[in-house]
Amino acid sequence: MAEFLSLHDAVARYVQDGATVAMEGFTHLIPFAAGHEVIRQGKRDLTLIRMTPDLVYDQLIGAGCAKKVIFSWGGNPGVGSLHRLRDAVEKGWPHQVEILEHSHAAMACAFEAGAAVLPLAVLRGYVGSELPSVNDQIKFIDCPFTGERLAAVPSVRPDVSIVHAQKADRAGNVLVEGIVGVQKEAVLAAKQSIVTVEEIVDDLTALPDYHPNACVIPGWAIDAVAVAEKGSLPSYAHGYYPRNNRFYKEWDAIARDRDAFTRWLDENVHNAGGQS
Amino acid sequence: MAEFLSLHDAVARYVQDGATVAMEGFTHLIPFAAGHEVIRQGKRDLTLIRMTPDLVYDQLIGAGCAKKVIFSWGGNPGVGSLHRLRDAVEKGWPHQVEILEHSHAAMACAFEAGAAVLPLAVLRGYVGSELPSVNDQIKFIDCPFTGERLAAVPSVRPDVSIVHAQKADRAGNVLVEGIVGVQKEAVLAAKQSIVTVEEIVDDLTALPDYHPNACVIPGWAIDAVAVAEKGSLPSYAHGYYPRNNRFYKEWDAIARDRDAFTRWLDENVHNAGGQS
Amino acid sequence: MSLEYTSAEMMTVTAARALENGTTCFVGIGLPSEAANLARLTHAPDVVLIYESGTLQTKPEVLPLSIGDGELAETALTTVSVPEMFRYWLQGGKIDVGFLGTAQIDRYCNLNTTLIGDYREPKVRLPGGGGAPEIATNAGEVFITLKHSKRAFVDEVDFITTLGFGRDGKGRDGVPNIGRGPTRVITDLCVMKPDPETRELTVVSLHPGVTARDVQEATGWEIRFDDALETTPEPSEKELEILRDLKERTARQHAGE
Amino acid sequence: MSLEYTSAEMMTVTAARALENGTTCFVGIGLPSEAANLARLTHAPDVVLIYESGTLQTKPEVLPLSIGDGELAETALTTVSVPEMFRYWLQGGKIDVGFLGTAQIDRYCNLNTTLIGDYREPKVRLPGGGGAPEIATNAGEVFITLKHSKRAFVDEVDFITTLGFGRDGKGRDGVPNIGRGPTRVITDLCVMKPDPETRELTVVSLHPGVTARDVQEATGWEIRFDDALETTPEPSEKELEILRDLKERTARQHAGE
Repeated sequence: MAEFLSLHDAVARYVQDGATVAMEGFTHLIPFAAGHEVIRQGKRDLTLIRMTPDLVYDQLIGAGCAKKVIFSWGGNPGVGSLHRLRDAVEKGWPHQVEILEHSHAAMACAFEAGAAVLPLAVLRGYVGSELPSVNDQIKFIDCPFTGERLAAVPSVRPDVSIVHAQKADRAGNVLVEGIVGVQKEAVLAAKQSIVTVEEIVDDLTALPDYHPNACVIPGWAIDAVAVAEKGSLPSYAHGYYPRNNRFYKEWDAIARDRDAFTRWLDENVHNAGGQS
Repeated sequence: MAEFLSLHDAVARYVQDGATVAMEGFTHLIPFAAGHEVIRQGKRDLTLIRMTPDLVYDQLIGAGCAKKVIFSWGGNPGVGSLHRLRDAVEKGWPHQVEILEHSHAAMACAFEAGAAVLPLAVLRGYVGSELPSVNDQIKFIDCPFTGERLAAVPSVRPDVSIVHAQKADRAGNVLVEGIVGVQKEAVLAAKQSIVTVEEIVDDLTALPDYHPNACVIPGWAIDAVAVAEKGSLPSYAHGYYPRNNRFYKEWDAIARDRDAFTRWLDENVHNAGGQS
Repeated sequence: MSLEYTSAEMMTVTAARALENGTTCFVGIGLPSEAANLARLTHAPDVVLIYESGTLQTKPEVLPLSIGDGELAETALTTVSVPEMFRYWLQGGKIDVGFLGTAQIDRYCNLNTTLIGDYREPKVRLPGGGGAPEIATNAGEVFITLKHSKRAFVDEVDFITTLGFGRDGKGRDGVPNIGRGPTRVITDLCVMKPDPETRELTVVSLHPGVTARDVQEATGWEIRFDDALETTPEPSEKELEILRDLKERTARQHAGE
Repeated sequence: MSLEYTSAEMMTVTAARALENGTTCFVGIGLPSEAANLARLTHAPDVVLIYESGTLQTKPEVLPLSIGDGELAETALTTVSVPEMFRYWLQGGKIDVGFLGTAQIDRYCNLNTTLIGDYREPKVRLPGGGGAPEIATNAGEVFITLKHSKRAFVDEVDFITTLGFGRDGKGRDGVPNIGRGPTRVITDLCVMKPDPETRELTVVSLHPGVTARDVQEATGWEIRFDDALETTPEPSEKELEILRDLKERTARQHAGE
């Protein structure tokens, strides 16, 4: 049953050192405010799961929160590399980070299977790819009906998932609109979940443009709801504010340089206080 | 690419004797008009797939169209038996009909796997049930990661799927709202598909209450679109007309008696002309 | 108490009281749906009712005739696809209680909704499994409600559509990721629970005016009675009023008025 | 013709022309997205563009910087979840053409977007597979577009992220339910196609003003030229105008203006 907490308290309660954490949002609604709160609280040894690590995990990795990253595409979209991820993988700064990589199709299916609480996802995938040679979590099974060889990957079952959404209502029901990614799956697959939202409304179903098949996560399937206005910037919230593409481009220079990154982190995260 | 056809022409072109046909709509939006057209055109030896055969398959079975029925719950909802189905299974009238039965969970997953063009669906199902002893299409696999024994069923891949929906637009894009069941899955899983709709609008995305995550099947994923006003009565169309629960109750007496059924069929289907 | 009520009303009220407020309940059509909605309209306003048609957290004004009446979608928090319902919500472990009816039930709570007689030559063909086989194993626990009769309460079901505790009472032992199974059966005569050790169905409470003999005569095997056999509390005036209103509204609507 | 255009424009226009009207195209970000949208704005108004973010049949006014810019959802027919996108639409066989870029490509059209060097001690860590491994095998066919250079066109890729035709050209032989794989590669110098027999990448068309030697010097193996080597048709004035407008709009928007 969703409890309304401050972002500070939600992260303090549900994100433990050493936990497996999925912060999802496929390009859209990336939970940056929550990621920054995790950095401010100095969480350590996290196994971070995200299809696209994006800037949010680049920042967490650079800040020293990550032990391992599970992902399927680790770039700055349309710009280039994630330099903090690369620096950790290639040079071990601030410390060595283990990686486990999949394809998008496999991770999407693994989130789906996690929401369905199955131990595995089955897909027609990885044919001819060398990814199975570097990821021992990719196996193959034979279909008992056709004999076809199909890929199998373990489902994603995080200790805690954190997503950002547009609205929650007073019962903690959460509305996600636009690019919904694997956010619902991430919440349902996790043992515990935090959802940050742009705003609280009285009753989602009473909204004038409410749709009978809207992507809604009921409050009783969520542990904590926290308000975080503009909580996904520089990512975006459909219907609220656009993606700050300019910042995504500027990030390249910031993240390339350890000092520039450290300064940015101090100014914009550590000393930025957050919304408590 | 969706072609706009009369219901007569769509059925004549895409439903062949001996075909495997899925007419879906979970209680809601059941494609009765299309079912009646199939009866009128005297199609034979069909393998009929539907989670809930409902009155529409009771009528097709009684009319002699079915060779086999694949289903997971074969009753008249809230009323009792499907007497035409029972008469065929128990007494072979008008001829013997083979049945293959699943649970809802398995069939729902089989439609999902069909839409994903996988050969099998995997679920945590049939534990302790004797259904696997009478359905040789239910097998079990061991998860390669956890060793857990899980059920596997073949995916549903019909020759043709027929569904009813609220609206199509001039490009053949179809909007489904309310209880969406396995309709999208049925269309995507099928080699060919017919969608009947209540009405044609100019452009779905220009509708004032259009939702960015609406359940829409694009026209290029459909073969034929046919207008069939009130095409799901006595089932219903969310936003158009309610379920005729009274007729569902009346059906019990009609279907109990072969003569009463035959008369009903003559009056309401064979001699009703259809919408051509 | 001098309230007048039928044994059917007694059954529904007792079944309704079994549902705690705040519970998520996967609701079968018919008696379970009646009981679950009565619970919602009385002591459990925050019970979350989920129907297999995909309607999440629905609050129907009248009882649905089918599992997918328009009323369910119109009053739901949201409606998801049927594959999602079974995968994410039921198998996904989000359901506290599965509430089922049945045609046959046996001493180990196995349910038969498939057929009477032999599978290949059925005497009576019943509707089949529907959602029940996986509701019974994937929900946290299962409540069952049905009318008490020798036809329904049989020593061994002709066919196990849906697992109670198997033909020997051990059908859930050692099975990973399985719910607790049936925890209570509510009829128009009594309340039964599986014995904690043997899993054999045991009468724990008789409805007012019902004797142990009445129950035995309506049961197809020698049924056990708990040592601490209780009398089921009667319905309250308010419960009866709300139930009767609900059923009257429902009858009017289903008649097409 | 006396039109002025850059080799990058030549590449984009040629790549765009490869997409037929009415095709369903799963679009990679960057050069493929630029080409696919130019196709939609010129000769292929009914091309169906699908991005892995879940946006079905989208018509962006400006090029997205990321695979999930708001512009994509706002102009889409509808937006589905990412699992649905990969399961129902890509694996589900609804995609005619997968349009990909890459960091490295080899003579058998295998793609590497994972890393340069050794996996455990990479010289350069690249972004990884993303959607490409399954786009390349589940789409009907694959177009690839990238700038021509010795760094990109290598004899053997350091890592096969995404199957072309395998290290021996036979990687698709006998594999059930697999697409045709790469059918053309478009660069700023030329157009290449896999040899129908050996699958070895073969230059079939040189862009105006480009020599066979230019191509060879930008390729990390001794590349074959088709006997019937053609000259790629030049961009039209209209194509260039539309492309330049599109890129100018895009630059303005991405700069945050």
